[in-house]
Amino acid sequence: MDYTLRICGQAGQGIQTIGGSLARYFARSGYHIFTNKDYESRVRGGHNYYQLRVSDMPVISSLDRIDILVALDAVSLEIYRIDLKDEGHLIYDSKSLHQEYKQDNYLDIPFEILAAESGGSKIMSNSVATGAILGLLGMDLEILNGIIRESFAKKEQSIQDSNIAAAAAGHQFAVKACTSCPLTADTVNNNPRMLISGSDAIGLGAVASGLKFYSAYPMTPSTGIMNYIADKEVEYGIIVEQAEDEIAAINMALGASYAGVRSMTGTSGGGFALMTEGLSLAGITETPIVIALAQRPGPATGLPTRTEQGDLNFALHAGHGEFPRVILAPGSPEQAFYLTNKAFGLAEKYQVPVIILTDQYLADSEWTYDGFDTSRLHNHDQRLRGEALANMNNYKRYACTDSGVTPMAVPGESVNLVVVDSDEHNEEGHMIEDAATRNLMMDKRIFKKLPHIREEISAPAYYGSEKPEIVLVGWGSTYGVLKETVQILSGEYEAAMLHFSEIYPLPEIEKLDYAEIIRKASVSLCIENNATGQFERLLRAEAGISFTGNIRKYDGRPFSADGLTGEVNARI
Amino acid sequence: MDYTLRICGQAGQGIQTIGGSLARYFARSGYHIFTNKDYESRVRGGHNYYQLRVSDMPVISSLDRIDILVALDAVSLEIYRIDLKDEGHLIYDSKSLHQEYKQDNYLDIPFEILAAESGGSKIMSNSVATGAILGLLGMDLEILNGIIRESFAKKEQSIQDSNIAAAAAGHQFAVKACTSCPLTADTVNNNPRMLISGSDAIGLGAVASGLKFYSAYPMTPSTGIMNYIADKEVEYGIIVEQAEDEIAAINMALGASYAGVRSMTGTSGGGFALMTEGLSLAGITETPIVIALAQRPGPATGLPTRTEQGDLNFALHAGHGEFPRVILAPGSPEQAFYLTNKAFGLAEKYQVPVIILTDQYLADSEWTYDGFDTSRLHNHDQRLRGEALANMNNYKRYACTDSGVTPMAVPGESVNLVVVDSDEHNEEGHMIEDAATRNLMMDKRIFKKLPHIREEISAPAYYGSEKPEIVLVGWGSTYGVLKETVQILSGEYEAAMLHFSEIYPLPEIEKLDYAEIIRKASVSLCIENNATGQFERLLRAEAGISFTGNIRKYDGRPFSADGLTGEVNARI
Amino acid sequence: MMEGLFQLTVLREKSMPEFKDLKGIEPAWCPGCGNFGILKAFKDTLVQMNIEPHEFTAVSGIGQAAKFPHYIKCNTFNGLHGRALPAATGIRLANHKQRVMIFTGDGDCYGEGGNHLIHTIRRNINMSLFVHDNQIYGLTKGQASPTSAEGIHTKNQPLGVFSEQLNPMAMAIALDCSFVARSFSADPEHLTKTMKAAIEHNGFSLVDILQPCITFNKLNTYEWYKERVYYLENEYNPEDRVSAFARSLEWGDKIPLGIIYKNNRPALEDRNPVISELALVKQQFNGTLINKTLREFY
Amino acid sequence: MMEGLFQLTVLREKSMPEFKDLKGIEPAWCPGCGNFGILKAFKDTLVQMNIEPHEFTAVSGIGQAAKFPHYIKCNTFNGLHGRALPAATGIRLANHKQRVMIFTGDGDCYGEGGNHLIHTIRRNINMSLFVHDNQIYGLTKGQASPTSAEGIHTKNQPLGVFSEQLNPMAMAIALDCSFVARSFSADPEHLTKTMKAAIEHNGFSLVDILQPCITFNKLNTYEWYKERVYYLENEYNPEDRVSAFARSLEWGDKIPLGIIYKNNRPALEDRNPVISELALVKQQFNGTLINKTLREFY
Ligand SMILES: Cc1ncc(C[n+]2csc(CCOP(=O)(O)OP(=O)(O)O)c2C)c(N)n1
Ligand SMILES: Cc1ncc(C[n+]2csc(CCOP(=O)(O)OP(=O)(O)O)c2C)c(N)n1
Ligand code: SF4
Ligand code: SF4
Ligand SMILES: [Mg+2]
Ligand SMILES: [Mg+2]
Repeated sequence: MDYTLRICGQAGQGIQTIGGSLARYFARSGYHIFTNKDYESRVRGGHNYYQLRVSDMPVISSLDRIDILVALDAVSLEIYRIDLKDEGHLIYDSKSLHQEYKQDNYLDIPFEILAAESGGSKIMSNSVATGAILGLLGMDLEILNGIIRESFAKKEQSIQDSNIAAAAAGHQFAVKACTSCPLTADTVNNNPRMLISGSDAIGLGAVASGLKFYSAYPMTPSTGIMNYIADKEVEYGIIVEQAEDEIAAINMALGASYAGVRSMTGTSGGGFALMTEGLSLAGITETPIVIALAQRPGPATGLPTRTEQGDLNFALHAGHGEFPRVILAPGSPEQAFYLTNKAFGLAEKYQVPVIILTDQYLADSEWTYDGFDTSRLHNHDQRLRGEALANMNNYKRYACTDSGVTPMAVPGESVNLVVVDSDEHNEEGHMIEDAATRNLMMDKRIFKKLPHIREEISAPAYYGSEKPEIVLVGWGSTYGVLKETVQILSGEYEAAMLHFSEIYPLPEIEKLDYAEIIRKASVSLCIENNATGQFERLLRAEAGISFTGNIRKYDGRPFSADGLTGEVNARI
Repeated sequence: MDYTLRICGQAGQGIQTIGGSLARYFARSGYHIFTNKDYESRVRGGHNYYQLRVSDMPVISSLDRIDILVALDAVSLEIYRIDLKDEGHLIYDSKSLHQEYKQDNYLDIPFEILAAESGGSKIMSNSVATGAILGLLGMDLEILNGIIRESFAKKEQSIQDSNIAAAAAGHQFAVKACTSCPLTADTVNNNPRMLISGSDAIGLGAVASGLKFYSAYPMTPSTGIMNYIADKEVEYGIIVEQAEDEIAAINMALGASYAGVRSMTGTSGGGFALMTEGLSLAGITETPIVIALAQRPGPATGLPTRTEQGDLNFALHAGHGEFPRVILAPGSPEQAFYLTNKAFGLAEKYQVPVIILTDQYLADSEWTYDGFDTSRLHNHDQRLRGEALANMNNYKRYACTDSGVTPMAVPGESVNLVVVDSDEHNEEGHMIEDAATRNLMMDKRIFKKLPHIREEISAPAYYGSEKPEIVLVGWGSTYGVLKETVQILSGEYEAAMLHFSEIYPLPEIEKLDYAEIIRKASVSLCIENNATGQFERLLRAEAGISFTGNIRKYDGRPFSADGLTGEVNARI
Repeated sequence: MMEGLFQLTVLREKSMPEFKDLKGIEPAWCPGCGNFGILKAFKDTLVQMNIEPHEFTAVSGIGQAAKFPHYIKCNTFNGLHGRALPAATGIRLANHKQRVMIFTGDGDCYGEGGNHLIHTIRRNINMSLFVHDNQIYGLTKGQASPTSAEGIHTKNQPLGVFSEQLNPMAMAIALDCSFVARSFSADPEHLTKTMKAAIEHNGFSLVDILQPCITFNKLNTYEWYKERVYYLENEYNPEDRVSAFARSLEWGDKIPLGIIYKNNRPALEDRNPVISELALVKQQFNGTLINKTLREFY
Repeated sequence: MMEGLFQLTVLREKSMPEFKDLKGIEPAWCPGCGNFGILKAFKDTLVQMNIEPHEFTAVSGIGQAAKFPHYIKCNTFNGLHGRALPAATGIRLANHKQRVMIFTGDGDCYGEGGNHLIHTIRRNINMSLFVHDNQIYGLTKGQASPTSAEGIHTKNQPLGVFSEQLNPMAMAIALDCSFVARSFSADPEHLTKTMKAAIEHNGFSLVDILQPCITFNKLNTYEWYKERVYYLENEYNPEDRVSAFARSLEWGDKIPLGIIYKNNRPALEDRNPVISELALVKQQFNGTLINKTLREFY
């Protein structure tokens, strides 16, 4: 079983409500699902969709071809009907669309009427639709009813009841109308599965790493992270500050970090641009900070609600002057969770900025899991505080050590003073002008630290044939689609995937000789959601690696497994 | 004849006055000179110097070893005396330094007393010192007197007279005291030479390119450009606006460019960081702009008055999203002049941002020339205005053309509307959401334009042996020192220099096969004023070039020809 | 070498703009949004003032408000979030014979762009700034803006807004802004009148327009505003800075609409000798001067 | 897994700071610079208030003024030009049991950093901002700053400054800043008194300090200020916002020194429940909660 459901319509019509309930329903029922969103930069209207892929087997990417299309308006129906499989079904309400369709597999379900009959208003059409879809799949409503009660928990009981009735009405109608429907859901062991998006996973990872201070300015697609963390403010003792702009956001976070707490900011490309001076400040002051950079298509405002991997080069080189940084690029919500934890660890241990590179596709996609394992988290406070600090004499913030790292004292916790400066400085943190101290500090910051940091970087994920003829290489949010594409290709070829989620510094070749794997393959493709092949360039510049070809997509849309398979086949 | 003179002392003591007069004196007398500055980030005090190299032959870099050291205070004397050649002379005033030195070659000249005796105040010590130096060199004062009159043109005649008298007194004293001095100036044909700094050359180049709008926020070492242009405001009809911050600076310049005039901004690394969002805006709106990025050592505030080539990577990749840009990096004031003109041409022709990468060393160095040739300037107005525009129907700002370039209409000059948008847009400039238009516009901006731009990029400058065993490669401000080092090395080796002043896109290999030249040399060194070898990385990433070694300097000081020769020898 | 640089313009006869000629692309605002009232009022203003589409440039940042220029026919510079004012400054200084109007949101103008507002007011360039003040971040789905009421709860301010609500009128008066007014998107007559006065004013004008966001601002609704707004009385003297300041502090039960403050500071364009005769964009570059300038380096 | 994260502090007995103990590195200011008066007054303030070097953090941007923290002994965050206030905000919110003082220049604070000033005032965090207002950009050698007098000529403003001089006092009052004062670097007694009052005030305090720059500001000299400054009379009521505004407009022949405006808005630290009991930096991270939070995703 592997069904793709798409709910499409105008923003504000309830796409998210229907899709969200279904996603939760399937996850709770024990199915593997993958969801993703496609929406315009507007609050009402336009054409948008929420897509779910449901299976009894793990699914980690989207497909282009649809089994069930739910159309909430006529324009969206026109746009997306071409993606419907021949054997697929379309659900709509001819009354609200002011339009009837003659096709056999187009099911006209009177959402609004059924909603009204269930004692509800037009708005309950969403519950009718949700019930109808489940009816089509021959699934029962029990778990859905619980979900409906939860989502209306703050409303009166009667609203919950009418929504449940509406769902039942839709279900019944569909079951009746669709006697010949070939769609049936396989049964799965019904252990509820965890359902989480990339955004939430980063937020959760931060909270689970002892984050205490988050300052940011709203910007799609990073706002989800802020919302998640804000929701946990009181429970976890976190201050979330909406800054007046991104410059303030990063400088606040650096101030808080200096004062002794784990801090973070998040933004998208345009906001990140404004943060680059602050990034450089983190560099010279050696102040830990985690920055979530959620990419969207640029330049400038670009396509604000769509996806791209177009800011890698910028993240690698942002900020004036030379200083080390770490760039992590999770490929799934699970990776996002653990890598966010790793980001805090590296930032604090090496006193460097760590950038988590995500994008709209990962931010808005939901994956299912058995669960996350908190024993895999590493939280070691690297600060100098308490007794260790109090007993210290003559503390110097930038005392030169073999590793390049000087313990960070918490200011005010002892008589030791903590002096940091954006000018080049001496061991005490005071500004200097001489060449010798400059060399000392540059060596401390760059050449001493970098080798240690690099040791911590994990090898890329390897998946597929042990002797691959075809190697697909990618980074960040394409993890799922690459892996599924390799699965598909494996029927015919010796294929493998190399996926990098820790991308700077590049992993040491000793951990896994990815250069050799790429070199040996007869077809090696670097696959990126951008126009100029930024990761490919990084591998060439830093590791002398070259590919036989590449696949690049820069229309603001993510890769799909079927689409990518076609692209790869065209290059074999 | 090849003398190095260094005037050192505290900021505010008149180092610049003495050095500046001497520089002008030598240039006007027909000598070749090269000057550079070393100063701290303070307005008074500290230790600083102004250094001149004077010769009857072209000189284009500085040397470490000094022939005449003028010390205006005791601390500076202590610091810099080690650089004095054995046969060199030091000039000081024991009274104002409160210190006497016994060495034979240390000339104690009573600057203050002689100034007072000439009817002037202490401040005229500077004229005494200037006169004394010329005395030491056996040169006469006629030209100096003219220079003194000019610099005090706004003061009373009596002040001019006393300064002239003071210079004469210093001259006389030195001639008398230094009968045994071996220093003598060779005579040259006394055609006055042009003397110009890197900063002024960029300002002049901009003015000579029809610049109409310059907005910037002060930041060392870019402020000189702004000062130069501001001085020409009325004469050339230019608006110079001091912005409230660098974000405003670039957005103002983009606004002015949109409205139809050639515009420019200038800054250093930290300010450039703040401009990166605007750079991206230039990218998507295809608005021409020239940005002078005068580098200084970072990160953050770093060493504000010193030099580094540390922002190349940042300039290459600044701004979110993907869009083309041009980066020029002049190696001399002459190159700065012509390349600034080229920057305006390319920016307007291809509607892209062009970055002129300079640094404190080039900005503050003065070179001498026979003159600049204005017939080598290219100024073609690429805008659509006047009759051509008025006769146009249905103008579309982003109409797709074969070259990717759409004529830029001046808004308001006709009924044609000019619509530009930071969102992805259609041919009319209105925001869009669809994938097809996105692809069209990305192809227009990036893939169509880049090959044309690349054709315009000149080959690197080649100098030296035709079959070099040793190749020194560099970019930007190291031009002079590389060339002189090759001259020195050429005594012993087959040596050559490859200097890149147009660095992005990289010049086509067809114009000069620099890859081959580097590959063939038994010693190839990439020489950069930074820690991580940014240009070396660019050559590797874009052209697969590798070197046998490199020389990098990141202590905030420039290379000197004698210093660099030593470094190269250590690698042979 | 400099031939052809900067040709002169060909003039055509003026035609009268009509409302229907001003229609831009289809608005992507929510049905019922307060922005529609502003759109209509501005078109009326253009018609009444007889300003043709090509005779002005509309500049905006990013946000719901900032989409405005696309919805009318005009020269458009739709720039970056928060950065409309500096772009407008450059546009106007390059060509001060062209009108420049700026359309921004409260977040755009008072949040991200606050610094530019301060200094643009100080420069006093003759442009009109219209702030669609819905007291919320609309486009990014409902975060607090600088003018949001203290205490309101949003997704990322679950503990309520702690910052004091910004009073843009008071701030503008403190900065001696040469024209400071407030209007209401649901009062088309007043809004059109105010827009006209702002555009006619010689100097920088700021019009803060109360604009209901029906989707995200559940506090400051049409009704909420309607119950509170009133017109400044006829006798009111907007030229007294201190009493204007006192009046600008009124907010809550009563919210004054009208021109709260104005003065006669000369506009920058009238002071800079570089453009005293000709707009910058019309000035020919005189390349022959360069050889003279070169002599200064000898 | 979370052991050892965030240990508690060990306290020691308080000792009395003496003036000589507060000496930092050698100042790089010009001899005679007005900054020296501020340095002395601030050290006096610390001694009088019995604040030890480790008991506060001095935050600054970039400029001559911003070098200040290096010249006293203290915890120091010398950040970016214009960005002292957000850094200070982060520092104070992370540890509101520690005093935070900010030292910036007029360019730093009112120019590059203007937006942060607006919004830091709105947040009303209990910190003191001292602006060394020399009405010029000192460190970068004499360009006009936002408080430079209209009409002055500089190297990059050869036609004279066209923008109206910023009045930081009026602006702060318009933003309802909870403490607004002006003092003079050459009046150590008044300055020390004002600094103390600012530090003692529970809320955000702004002290604009007239500070002669003897090298680049040839207009606003010691004499120029001395001829004009006067103390606000004893009866003056700084809590009346409108009359404070009127008084803040005084500049030219007479320049008032003293606390021009103050109010009793509660400080942010006193309102955010997250830090109502313990400073953020002292709060232990409770890792055991996470498993419960994970359940929310099922
Ligand atoms: C640098 C940057 N930061 C953030 C954003 C995201 N963003 C777009 S519009 C907006 C706020 C819009 O609020 P407002 O200006 O009040 O306009 P409204 O939508 O309410 O009309 C934000 C935060 C952006 N585009 N650029
Ligand atoms: C982003 C950035 N822009 C510009 C500068 C250069 N800069 C350093 S200090 C300064 C102005 C200083 O003026 P002010 O704040 O008044 O301080 P003062 O030196 O007068 O005390 C400037 C423009 C910088 N360091 N960073
Ligand atoms: S979200 Fe609010 S401001 Fe935006 S279009 Fe909808 S109603 Fe208008
Ligand atoms: S330049 Fe002015 S402000 Fe700076 S130290 Fe000198 S006198 Fe003081
Ligand atoms: Mg708004
Ligand atoms: Mg100043």
